[in-house]
Amino acid sequence: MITAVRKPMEEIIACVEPYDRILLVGCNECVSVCSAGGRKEVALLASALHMHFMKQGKTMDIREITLERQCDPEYVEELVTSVDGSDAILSMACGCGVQTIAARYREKPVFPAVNTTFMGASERQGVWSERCQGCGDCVLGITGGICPIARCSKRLMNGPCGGSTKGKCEIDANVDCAWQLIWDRLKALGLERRIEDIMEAKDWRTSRDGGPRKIIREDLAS
Amino acid sequence: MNTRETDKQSVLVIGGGVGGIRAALDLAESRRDVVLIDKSYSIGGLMTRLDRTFPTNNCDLCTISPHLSESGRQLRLDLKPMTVVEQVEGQAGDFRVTIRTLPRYIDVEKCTACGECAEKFPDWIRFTPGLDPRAPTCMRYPQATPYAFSVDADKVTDFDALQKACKVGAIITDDKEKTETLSVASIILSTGAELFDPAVLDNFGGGQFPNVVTGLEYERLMSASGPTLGQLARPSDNKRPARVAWIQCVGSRGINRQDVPYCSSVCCMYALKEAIVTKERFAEDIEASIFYMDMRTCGKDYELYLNRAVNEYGVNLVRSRPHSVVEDPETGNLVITYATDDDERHKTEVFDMVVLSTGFRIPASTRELAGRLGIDLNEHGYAQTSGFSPVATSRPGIYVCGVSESPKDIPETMIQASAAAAMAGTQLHLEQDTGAEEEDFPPEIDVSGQDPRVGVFVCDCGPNIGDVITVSALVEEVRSFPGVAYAEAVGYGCSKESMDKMESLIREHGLNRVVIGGCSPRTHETKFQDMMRCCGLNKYLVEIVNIRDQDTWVHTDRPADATRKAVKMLEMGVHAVARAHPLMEHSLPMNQNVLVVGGGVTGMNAALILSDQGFRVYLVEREARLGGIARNIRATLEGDDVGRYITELAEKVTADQRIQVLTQSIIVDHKGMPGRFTTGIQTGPRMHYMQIEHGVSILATGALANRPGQYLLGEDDRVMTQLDMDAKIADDPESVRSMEQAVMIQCVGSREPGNPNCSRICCQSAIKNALRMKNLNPDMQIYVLYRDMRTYGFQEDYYREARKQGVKFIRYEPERRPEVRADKDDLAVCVYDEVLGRSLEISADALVLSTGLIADDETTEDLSVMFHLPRSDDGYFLEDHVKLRPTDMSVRGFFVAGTAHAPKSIRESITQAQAAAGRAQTLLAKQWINLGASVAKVEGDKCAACLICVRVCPYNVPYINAEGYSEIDPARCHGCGTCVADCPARAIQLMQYEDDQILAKLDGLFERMN
Amino acid sequence: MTDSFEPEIVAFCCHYCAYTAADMAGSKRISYPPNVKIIRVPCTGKVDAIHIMKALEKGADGVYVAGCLEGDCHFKTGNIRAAHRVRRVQALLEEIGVEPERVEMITMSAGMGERFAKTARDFTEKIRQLGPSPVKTAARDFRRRAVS
Amino acid sequence: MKTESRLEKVLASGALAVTSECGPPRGAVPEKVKEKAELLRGSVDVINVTDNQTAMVRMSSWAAGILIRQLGLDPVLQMVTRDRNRLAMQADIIGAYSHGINTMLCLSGDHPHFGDHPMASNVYDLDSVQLIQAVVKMRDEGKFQGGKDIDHPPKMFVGAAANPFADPFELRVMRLAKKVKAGVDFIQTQCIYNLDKFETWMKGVCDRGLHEQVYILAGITPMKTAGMARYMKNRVPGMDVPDEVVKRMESVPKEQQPEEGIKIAVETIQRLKEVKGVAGFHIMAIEWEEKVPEIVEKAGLLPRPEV
Repeated sequence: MITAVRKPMEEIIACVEPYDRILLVGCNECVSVCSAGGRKEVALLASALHMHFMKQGKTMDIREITLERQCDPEYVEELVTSVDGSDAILSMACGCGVQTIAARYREKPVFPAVNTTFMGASERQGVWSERCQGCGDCVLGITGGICPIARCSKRLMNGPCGGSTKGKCEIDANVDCAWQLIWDRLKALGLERRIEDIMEAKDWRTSRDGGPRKIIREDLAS
Repeated sequence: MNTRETDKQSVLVIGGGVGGIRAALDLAESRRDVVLIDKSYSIGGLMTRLDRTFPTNNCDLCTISPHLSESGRQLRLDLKPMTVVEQVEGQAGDFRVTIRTLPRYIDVEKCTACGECAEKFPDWIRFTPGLDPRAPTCMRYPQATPYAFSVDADKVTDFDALQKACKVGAIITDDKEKTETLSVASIILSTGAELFDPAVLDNFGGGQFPNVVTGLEYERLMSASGPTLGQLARPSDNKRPARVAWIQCVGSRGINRQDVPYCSSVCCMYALKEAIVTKERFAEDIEASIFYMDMRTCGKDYELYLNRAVNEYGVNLVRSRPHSVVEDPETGNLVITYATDDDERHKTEVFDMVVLSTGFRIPASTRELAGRLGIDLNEHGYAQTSGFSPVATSRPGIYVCGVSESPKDIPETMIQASAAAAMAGTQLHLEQDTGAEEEDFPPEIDVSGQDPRVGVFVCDCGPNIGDVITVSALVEEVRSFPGVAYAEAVGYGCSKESMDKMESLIREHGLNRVVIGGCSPRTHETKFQDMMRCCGLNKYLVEIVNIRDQDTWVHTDRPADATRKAVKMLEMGVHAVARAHPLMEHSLPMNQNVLVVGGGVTGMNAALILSDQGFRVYLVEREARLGGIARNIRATLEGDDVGRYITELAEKVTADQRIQVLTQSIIVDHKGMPGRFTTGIQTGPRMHYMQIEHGVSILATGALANRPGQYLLGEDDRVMTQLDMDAKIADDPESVRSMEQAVMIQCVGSREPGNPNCSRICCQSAIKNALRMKNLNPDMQIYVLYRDMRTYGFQEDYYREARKQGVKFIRYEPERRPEVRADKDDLAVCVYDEVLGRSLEISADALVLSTGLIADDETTEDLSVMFHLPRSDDGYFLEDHVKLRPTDMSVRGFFVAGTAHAPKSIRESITQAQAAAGRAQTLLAKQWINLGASVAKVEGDKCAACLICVRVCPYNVPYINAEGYSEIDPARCHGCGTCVADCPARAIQLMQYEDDQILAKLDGLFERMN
Repeated sequence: MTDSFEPEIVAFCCHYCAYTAADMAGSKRISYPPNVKIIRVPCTGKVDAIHIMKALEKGADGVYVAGCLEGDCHFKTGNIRAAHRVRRVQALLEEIGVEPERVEMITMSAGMGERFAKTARDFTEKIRQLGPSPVKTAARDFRRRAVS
Repeated sequence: MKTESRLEKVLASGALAVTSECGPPRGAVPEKVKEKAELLRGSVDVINVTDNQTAMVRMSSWAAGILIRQLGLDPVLQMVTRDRNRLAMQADIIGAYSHGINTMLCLSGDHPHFGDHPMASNVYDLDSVQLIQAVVKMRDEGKFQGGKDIDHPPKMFVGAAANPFADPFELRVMRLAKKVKAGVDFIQTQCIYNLDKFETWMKGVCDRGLHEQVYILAGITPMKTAGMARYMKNRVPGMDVPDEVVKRMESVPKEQQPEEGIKIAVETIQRLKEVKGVAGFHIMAIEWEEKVPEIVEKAGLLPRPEV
């Protein structure tokens, strides 16, 4: 899941201030699940903006819509009638959703209301942690199901470093040392010797370093 | 099943304390008519006077209120306060009972509890009886049932004036004592007991020094609704005490003239509770000391409570029976003189307050009543029952529960009450649920698509509303609200006349929504909902606006403000009701079969009662034969023959046509919802798989005899458990007779890390075996090494007897456990005697270890996973509410009984088996289960399947269904709305409290204001 | 005009404790300011952050959520959830320059009629000191300007 | 001999090697580098030049290394993988080697979180093991990471760090083995205070015969004050300072604490000299370089061999 957190109100207010009619768009996918941009957050943000502008003596017209998924053009198409009556669009989706809207409605300014943070998993109610960096070449099969790229602060491929203390990372005692986890897991699997296999220097072309990536499934795309 | 004459017979419950209420409710819910009488003006008994209850330290009012208001509403329950039994004739199944009701001078039906009479004539009116030292008009608790006043005729000097003061005409000046004769199939005695008045003792200053109070008085001092409004202050100077002492066993476990010999069973826990709450709620630095003889915390998880009191709260325990309490007249402080085991010299200590932990006493009135009922009392004045029929009195058809039977705490009372209800119910034909009660109402009008036509009816409740605001002007203003089709003032809205008038107005004006401006929906919603149904309208289309309790009563001196507020409140109500829509109450057809898991004493008893009531029972037992752990027990402390009892019980069960016994069987899967469960079982030596369908389940899987590898158990033949000794005495008395010296060690494998709780049964087992060994060989020297002797209730008699016969009791501390040394010729136990202050070495022919019970962890774990039931930390099943629902489990339709719940004796297990059978009948008595309408509902297409509802639900109800969205089973939803408020997709609504209804209230409040 | 300012206050009260306590205050005739209007909910766990925000947006000067004492929630933990939500709304209000003190979580038991009344008094007094909600005043001033 | 490295020669001679380090200045002050290096002349064989130590910007290690080389002393180029990708690192290696730097130490480096540029991007294109592999490949195969041949490959004597005290301890020998497998020539360890634990580790190392495949230089850091001992014990990740050491520092008056610290360092060296597999000492006297000669002398490691 992609996780996000709402931007500070000050920043959001600065974006929408010049306008009178705002279309506030939520997304019912990842950002709903991480409670950053679903219907609930849309309503809360709308209410907060209303109040802020009422304080300024301004009546802000805010229309709330939450789409099933903001990163698909068909869903984004549903906004077509509402967009006309708005001066600007405020999106609570991740960056993918914001860009899909921006691409479709070129004549309207689009602002993000959340900061897209990471691809993560939920540890428990209200706690999400980074789990994947989308490197494009998954190594989880040899690291016991724990990703050193996403979860080691130094993304060491041959850890742990000398800062691993009592299972925690040297940068923060609340962060697990990924290599401790990998080691524990390999031990549990009876694969201790694997830790001595050198992971060769990674080819980062499959990652962001290779330029913006795209997947084309010929069978589906045609 | 016996066929019995069914001339509209009922069960008579005498005494309206928690036990009586529970028994009456159980009977009413299982479709038996019941008459609940109490000599007092309103029901509730002792519990409503407590501040908070252990072990949760919860506030009682919140937990008991549903019980009390429930009892006011039950159709089959006839509540008769101020009523006593005169005479009982006839026999079980056919008693004729004459009862006498004292005049109340107030018509309960008409009284609205407005308080007008009490306001004018405070001396003449009783709202609540009791020990409360405040004015008699005070409300002891807000949920008083019946919700009405009563008149103290002796004090009234002018009945006419009183009559004029009551605007509803509820005063009956010529009210007379009434006598009537009831046709009764069975009777439950639950009159409870009094608490000992320590004023008769001369050494503790009770009733003499102001700062010496009883435990109950102390509860009142702590209580938010007590005389000091929750400010703990000592009586002499209203200052908060800094040092408080409790003295245990005041008037109990004694041999002096004023003492009773038995143990009152509850005082240790309540003293601990009071000490904890004192520190927790008032000030951590208040010093709390408890002077005690034995700390008897042998209930479920009570030992943990004791540990918490000592370790977390720093409650100071002093093992000593103090000699005296003397007051320093200057300061009002109290000096306690006492001596301890390790130091016989008298010590003194000064306290600001002393609390006397007084126990139960049977009042003389109960002895009289017993005479009229024709039942035997034991030597202590409690109802005599037999070992294997714990709630049956000496007279067939008359049952007993609660403290009338023996001293006990609230959960045990609740268990026994349900048991008594079940047994009393067996005397009465179980009526088939024909749904007749439902059919009194006309068919519901379909209001969908209709624009709201709201009718507003405003009560004046006499002066209660009418004197503060001008109702007619209010109504005038309401008429202008959008959506209001009709508005009218209706005087006393809840009077019969007004209700009739409203009904016809609703019909006449084609109203499809109603707002009542009157009193609290907590007390009157049901009444007006019924009115709606009479009009053919869904009961959820009415909104009650609480103008009386929350406006005119509290703004009496500001009529203009009160009027403005009433307008706003009504406007909120009108807006909200306009958004209301008809709701369906969920109901399910009830499967009438019962699954009983576990074929021990508990399971067999539950199965037999339910089979006797006509239900099909599947009794699943893991072993090849029935009987469970009790097969290893030969006799009880009271001397009953357990072996014969089990054999007879098993024969009865096996012969019963309606009970299908499945031995060598285990449960392998389970699905369904309350009332419609399907459980998979593998049965027989070949593990044949079968599925059974059942409506309720009773878990009676028992516990295991503990055999920890301590003190050479299992290594040396001379070392054995109490169970082993029990068998040896019965099977090989000669070898026991030849013993010259025997040692018993208590708390082996209990009350220690790993198994911190008390096993409850070991002290009585030890006493039982010691007495039987003495019986075989009076010269035998028996030493019992113990930590606390926990012979609660009447077991104290046997403990005293054992001491009398020369059994020696030596206390040890867990830090200095006894040690055992053995060689071929000699077995010796070395123990440090805390009293003598030195070590003793005792050689023994037998070392008997009191090893108690441990949870059958594997079984309870498997079943808890399969049935989604919680367990306690030590592996016993966890009941739904440790205080008030000790037999019900958190999943509706599941009940727990016997040692699967907690360690307990055979007798206690039988009681809970009966209780479980009784509780099961409250569901089985109905063909349909009404699940209410206030449940959370998911809009699937909005759901993001985020799992938040799944995680926040306190009852683990929501789940993600096969279609990939959250689903909430209305049968299991409790209707709290937590998932609704946390849903990030706003995909869930709580029926009856939907978002647009709440927002509409805000609109109603603010719309015309801005 | 602040001299005669009478705040509008919404109290979301749970059925089992706070609402019962309010009735108790009534039975005991303990007076409290009429500014407080009660909305009954089954449990404070049902009180949505949006309800609180909307109350302020629509014109409330203060909102409090009143539930059972900690550990006494009839539905186990609803009051704790509510307390978390109240804190979250407070933070959001702070971000838009509305005093977070306008929103509060309060707990009491059913028998605490006295406490209910005292809470109503204290909260009303607090809001009176804070003055009218900035949301409301600006909107009203604006309307007035627009009219003139 | 794989290289021209002075360190390799000393180690090959069988003598106990002595290395020390010098942290470059936080400014364009080449004199500082030279001053510090001069303090060590004659007392040590080679001088490590740290690379943006503790994630703080300093003069680059290769530039400072060249300054030291110009004095006729032998620098060890420390290189962390935190700040540069493999393009930059290979370029720097060739550049340094062109100026006569023939010994280097491959490290991953402290996380930027600890330094004064926590906002900096955290590169880690390679980790330390992969850097060892890269340098060895440059030297032995004459190839860049991209596979192309190097015109005059740099012949670096390759070192790496080892921390015998970090968690999980059971992994510490294995991790050394991994570096050996990657082709490392010498190891400089984390500062040693817990001698028992170090010896346990060394035993594990010797049991696997790793001491025969790599030279292990035991890390020594003299403590100046009891406060420093406490700080290292409690605040520095991966540092193991036993209570006795802290107590010993605390037991002497403040003014005598530096002397006590040096005494401990000397005693440590003396004890470790006897430990199988220890091939020398790496003395890290942080901002206290002037004391290195004293320690080396008192530990009986003088004179340094001529090679």
